[in-house]
Amino acid sequence: MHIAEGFLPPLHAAGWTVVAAPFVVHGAREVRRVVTERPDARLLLGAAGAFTFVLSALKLPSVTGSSSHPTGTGVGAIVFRPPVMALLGTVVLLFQALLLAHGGLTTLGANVFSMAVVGPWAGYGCYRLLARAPLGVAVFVGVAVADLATYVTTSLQLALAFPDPTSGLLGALLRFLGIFAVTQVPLAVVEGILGVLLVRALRSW
Amino acid sequence: MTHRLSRREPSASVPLLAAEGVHAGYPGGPDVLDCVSVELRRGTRVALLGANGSGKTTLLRCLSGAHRPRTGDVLVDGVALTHRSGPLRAHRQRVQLVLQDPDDQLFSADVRQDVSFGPVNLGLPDDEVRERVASALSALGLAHVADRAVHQLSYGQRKRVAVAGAVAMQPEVLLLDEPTAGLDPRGVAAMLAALERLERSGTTVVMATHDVDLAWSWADEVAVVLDRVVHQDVLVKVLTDEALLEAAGLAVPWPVALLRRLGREVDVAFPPRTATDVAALLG
Amino acid sequence: MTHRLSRREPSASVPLLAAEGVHAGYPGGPDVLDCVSVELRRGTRVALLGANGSGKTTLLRCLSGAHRPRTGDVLVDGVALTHRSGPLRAHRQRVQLVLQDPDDQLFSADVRQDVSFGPVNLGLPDDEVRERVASALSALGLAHVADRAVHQLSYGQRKRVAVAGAVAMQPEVLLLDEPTAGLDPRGVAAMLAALERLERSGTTVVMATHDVDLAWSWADEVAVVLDRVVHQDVLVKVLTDEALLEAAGLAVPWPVALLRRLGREVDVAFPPRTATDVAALLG
Amino acid sequence: MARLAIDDAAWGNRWRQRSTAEKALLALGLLVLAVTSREVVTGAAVLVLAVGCALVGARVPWRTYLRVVLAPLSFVVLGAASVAVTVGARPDGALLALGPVAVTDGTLTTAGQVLARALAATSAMALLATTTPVSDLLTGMRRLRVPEVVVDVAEVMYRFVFLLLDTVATVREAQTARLGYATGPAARRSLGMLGSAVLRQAWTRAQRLDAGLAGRGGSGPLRTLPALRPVSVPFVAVTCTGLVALTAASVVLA
Repeated sequence: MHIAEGFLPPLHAAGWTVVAAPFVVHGAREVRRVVTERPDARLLLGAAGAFTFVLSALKLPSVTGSSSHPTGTGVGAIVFRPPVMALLGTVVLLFQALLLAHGGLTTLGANVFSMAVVGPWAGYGCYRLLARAPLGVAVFVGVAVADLATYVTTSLQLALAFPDPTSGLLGALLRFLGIFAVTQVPLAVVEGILGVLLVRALRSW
Repeated sequence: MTHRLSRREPSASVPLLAAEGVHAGYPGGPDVLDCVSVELRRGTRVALLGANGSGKTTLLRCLSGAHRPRTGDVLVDGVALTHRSGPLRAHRQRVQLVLQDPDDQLFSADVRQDVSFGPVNLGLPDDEVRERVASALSALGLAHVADRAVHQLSYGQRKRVAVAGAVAMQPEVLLLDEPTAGLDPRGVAAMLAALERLERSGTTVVMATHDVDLAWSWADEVAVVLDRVVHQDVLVKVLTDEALLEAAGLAVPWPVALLRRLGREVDVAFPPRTATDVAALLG
Repeated sequence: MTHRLSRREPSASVPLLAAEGVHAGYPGGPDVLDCVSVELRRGTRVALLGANGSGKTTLLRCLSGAHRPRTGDVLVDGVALTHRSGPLRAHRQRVQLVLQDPDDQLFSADVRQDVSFGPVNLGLPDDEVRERVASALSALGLAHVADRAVHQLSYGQRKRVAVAGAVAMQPEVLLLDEPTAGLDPRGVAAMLAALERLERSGTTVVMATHDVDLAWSWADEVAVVLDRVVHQDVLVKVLTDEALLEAAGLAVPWPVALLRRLGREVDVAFPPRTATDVAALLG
Repeated sequence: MARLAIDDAAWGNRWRQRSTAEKALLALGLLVLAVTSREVVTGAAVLVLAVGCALVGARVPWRTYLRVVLAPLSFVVLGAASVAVTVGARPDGALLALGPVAVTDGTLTTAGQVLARALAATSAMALLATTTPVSDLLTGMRRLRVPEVVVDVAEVMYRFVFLLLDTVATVREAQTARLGYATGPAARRSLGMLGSAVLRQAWTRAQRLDAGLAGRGGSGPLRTLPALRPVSVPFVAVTCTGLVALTAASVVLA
């Protein structure tokens, strides 16, 4: 779920950029470390980022809503780990804004925080916590949680920007959660299932 | 343009698969095909010739149901295909298209699993799936690699696995896009031998290629894609038309080029397809 | 085996690039090349022929310095290449390899930037880089697409961009792996025209292919890879040896096949390369 | 190969040969103005300028440009609709009320402002996206000292996106032909296989590219020389003047 260009007030846009920045810088450092160890990692990471972009551009059948694309970052976090995903996710979000007009430049910070930081970490955390569970369960929960965490974070970002005049922050949060639940909850389930099928197919290679 | 409407002979029989007045293109772009008609008859080997980017693949995709023409019809046994899920599903069981690059078409880890993809989706019982996979693999000369991983196979074998995946659907028409491109002579021979086995079991094979020598040695009829239209006729009529081939960016088959330079006519009924044929003619 | 040591003529001159007793393979695997020797002379067109998987590409990679032989030497002007960074760097300036699939060598979406990669790595000043990029693009007939994206180009154009990337290094030897595979006749003609321009400016061109007809019409010498060894000789000697070609999984060029069937010998000094040549011979 | 409409416009418009700095100054200047100004008039001015520059100046196909501006429509409309209502105890002076949901003057104004801001900002961003290829922007980032590794990875990503989109299209077509999307369960299974096939393809392509670059200087830093595009002084002067005038006007209006 991408916050559109110009949707957030300037202070919020700037604030989320500041919040997301350390994670992206950490990701960049991690990438630099990996590349120093393995020179061909430049190409492998580029391929991994392109994969995430392409995955997020897939149209899903049988999910409500016109903009039902997977976020791809849950699977990405499980396969490539969250710090790397923070950087790759940032570039993916930049490309989505420039090539597909999904999201935007001023809202890049907010989107990076929800989709490339919170989602991957939450999903990856659940996946690791379920290390003893069957792989399918761990992957499903990991990917679905990554999606749901992203959606909750985005709703929170919107609520902070547009608190309800009467019921305040909480009211606004519930309102945004409610409106976007229609597309985001089924999406999390479908992407979770796809994640399991993808990782299974991958293991059979 | 004179070629477009000429046909070998007025045939009473309805073609197995045909395109009629097809206009086709991609979103936001101009027409790639402009009122194209072709007829594919049961058991007739048709080679679809054209330069890269001429629209050969688009025509195959229209015929297979993968691409919906802007106007015009794709006809199976004379009945126009409607692009709704039921008829499309039925169409796909009768007409299968195999694209050029096998690596984008093989999406399973091992050969058997990939070939079984179609039959499983048809909802066939396990026994029949197994049987179809086994017979498709043996038709393509791949029985000995059935349990190998796809990436362990040679390029030529991977191309044949892609064909086997289509064959397992037991289609009546098999449309092949550049089936021999990138193959060395042994790979070409293995592919052509496999296609002949399929033809003997009743499949009609159509191939798109830009290799005129291959078309000359293989086809009964040729359809050339040029300037968004198609010129279809019997082999010799098309492949001796040097102006047409030149305009289409195609070469002239060497037997034709040689015989022309020697001032000899090419026999329409018995074209000299191989070096041995040509030698017999000249010797 | 008898061919291996035969040479056109005992030449006093030292070849520009050569492999001598090269054994090569991949980690954990057997030798792909087993005591292979080839000689590439300045200005001599050598076609390296072999079936897919025969080791052609490995040999090219050894010659280019990209792959290190297990034993044996790669010689430039008679001096053996040592696989240390300095000498390798110098070697790459003289010998460039272009792979079959352009997408294996193009990393940038910007045509101009991709072609500039080699010259920039050489540490040349910006002006000279720009000059080299422009001249490489124009030599390959790509000046008009310099500002397009790689993903907007046709396969044939991408193949020529990959060659331009090598040409911008201004090598003395250009090694091309299947430069015409997958191209239609127009694409082949554009590629061959570009290669001729490069030869006129002093580059020695070597190509690996499994297209014997192409080799027949183009090469001065042929080196066939068979059973991990290489048989090198002048064009006619190799390509009239049907037993060798058969064993190597290669076809016989059609002029050779035809003349043989007509009981005629092929002239070693003036091979009939085209349909016109053959017709002149027979007419 | 796969193409994207916005990307095609970026590579083929009349401003293609302008320096990235000029185009970024103009588009990002308009973007900042659009986001920071509270005045609807400023937003409208940004919209007109961005649309004019894109369609008249750079000759971007209007369909492509329109598609960019309207792409976020469903999110913007849903979001603004959500901002336009308040939930809870009925506020005073509600224009419209339905159970706990009400619309007030204030919420409506906020929603209107957000809509206007999003539209103006999107049009400014679209100006950059449709006139400047990603390759040029990455070159610009290199100049701005974004770490080399990051730009290298992004450059490879950009190239690979198109390769992989091709793979997706072909795999999907091959699967559809063999009835891979005929039923719900089959479709999910097919998508899973599609994803893994694309990942595998990405991996092998990267490895093959590594081998392919070995002879060109290796897959170390991917240093290249971009085209020389001098900054046009008149363009920058006009842009700066325009931006300053717009800023002044919106400050005065406020």
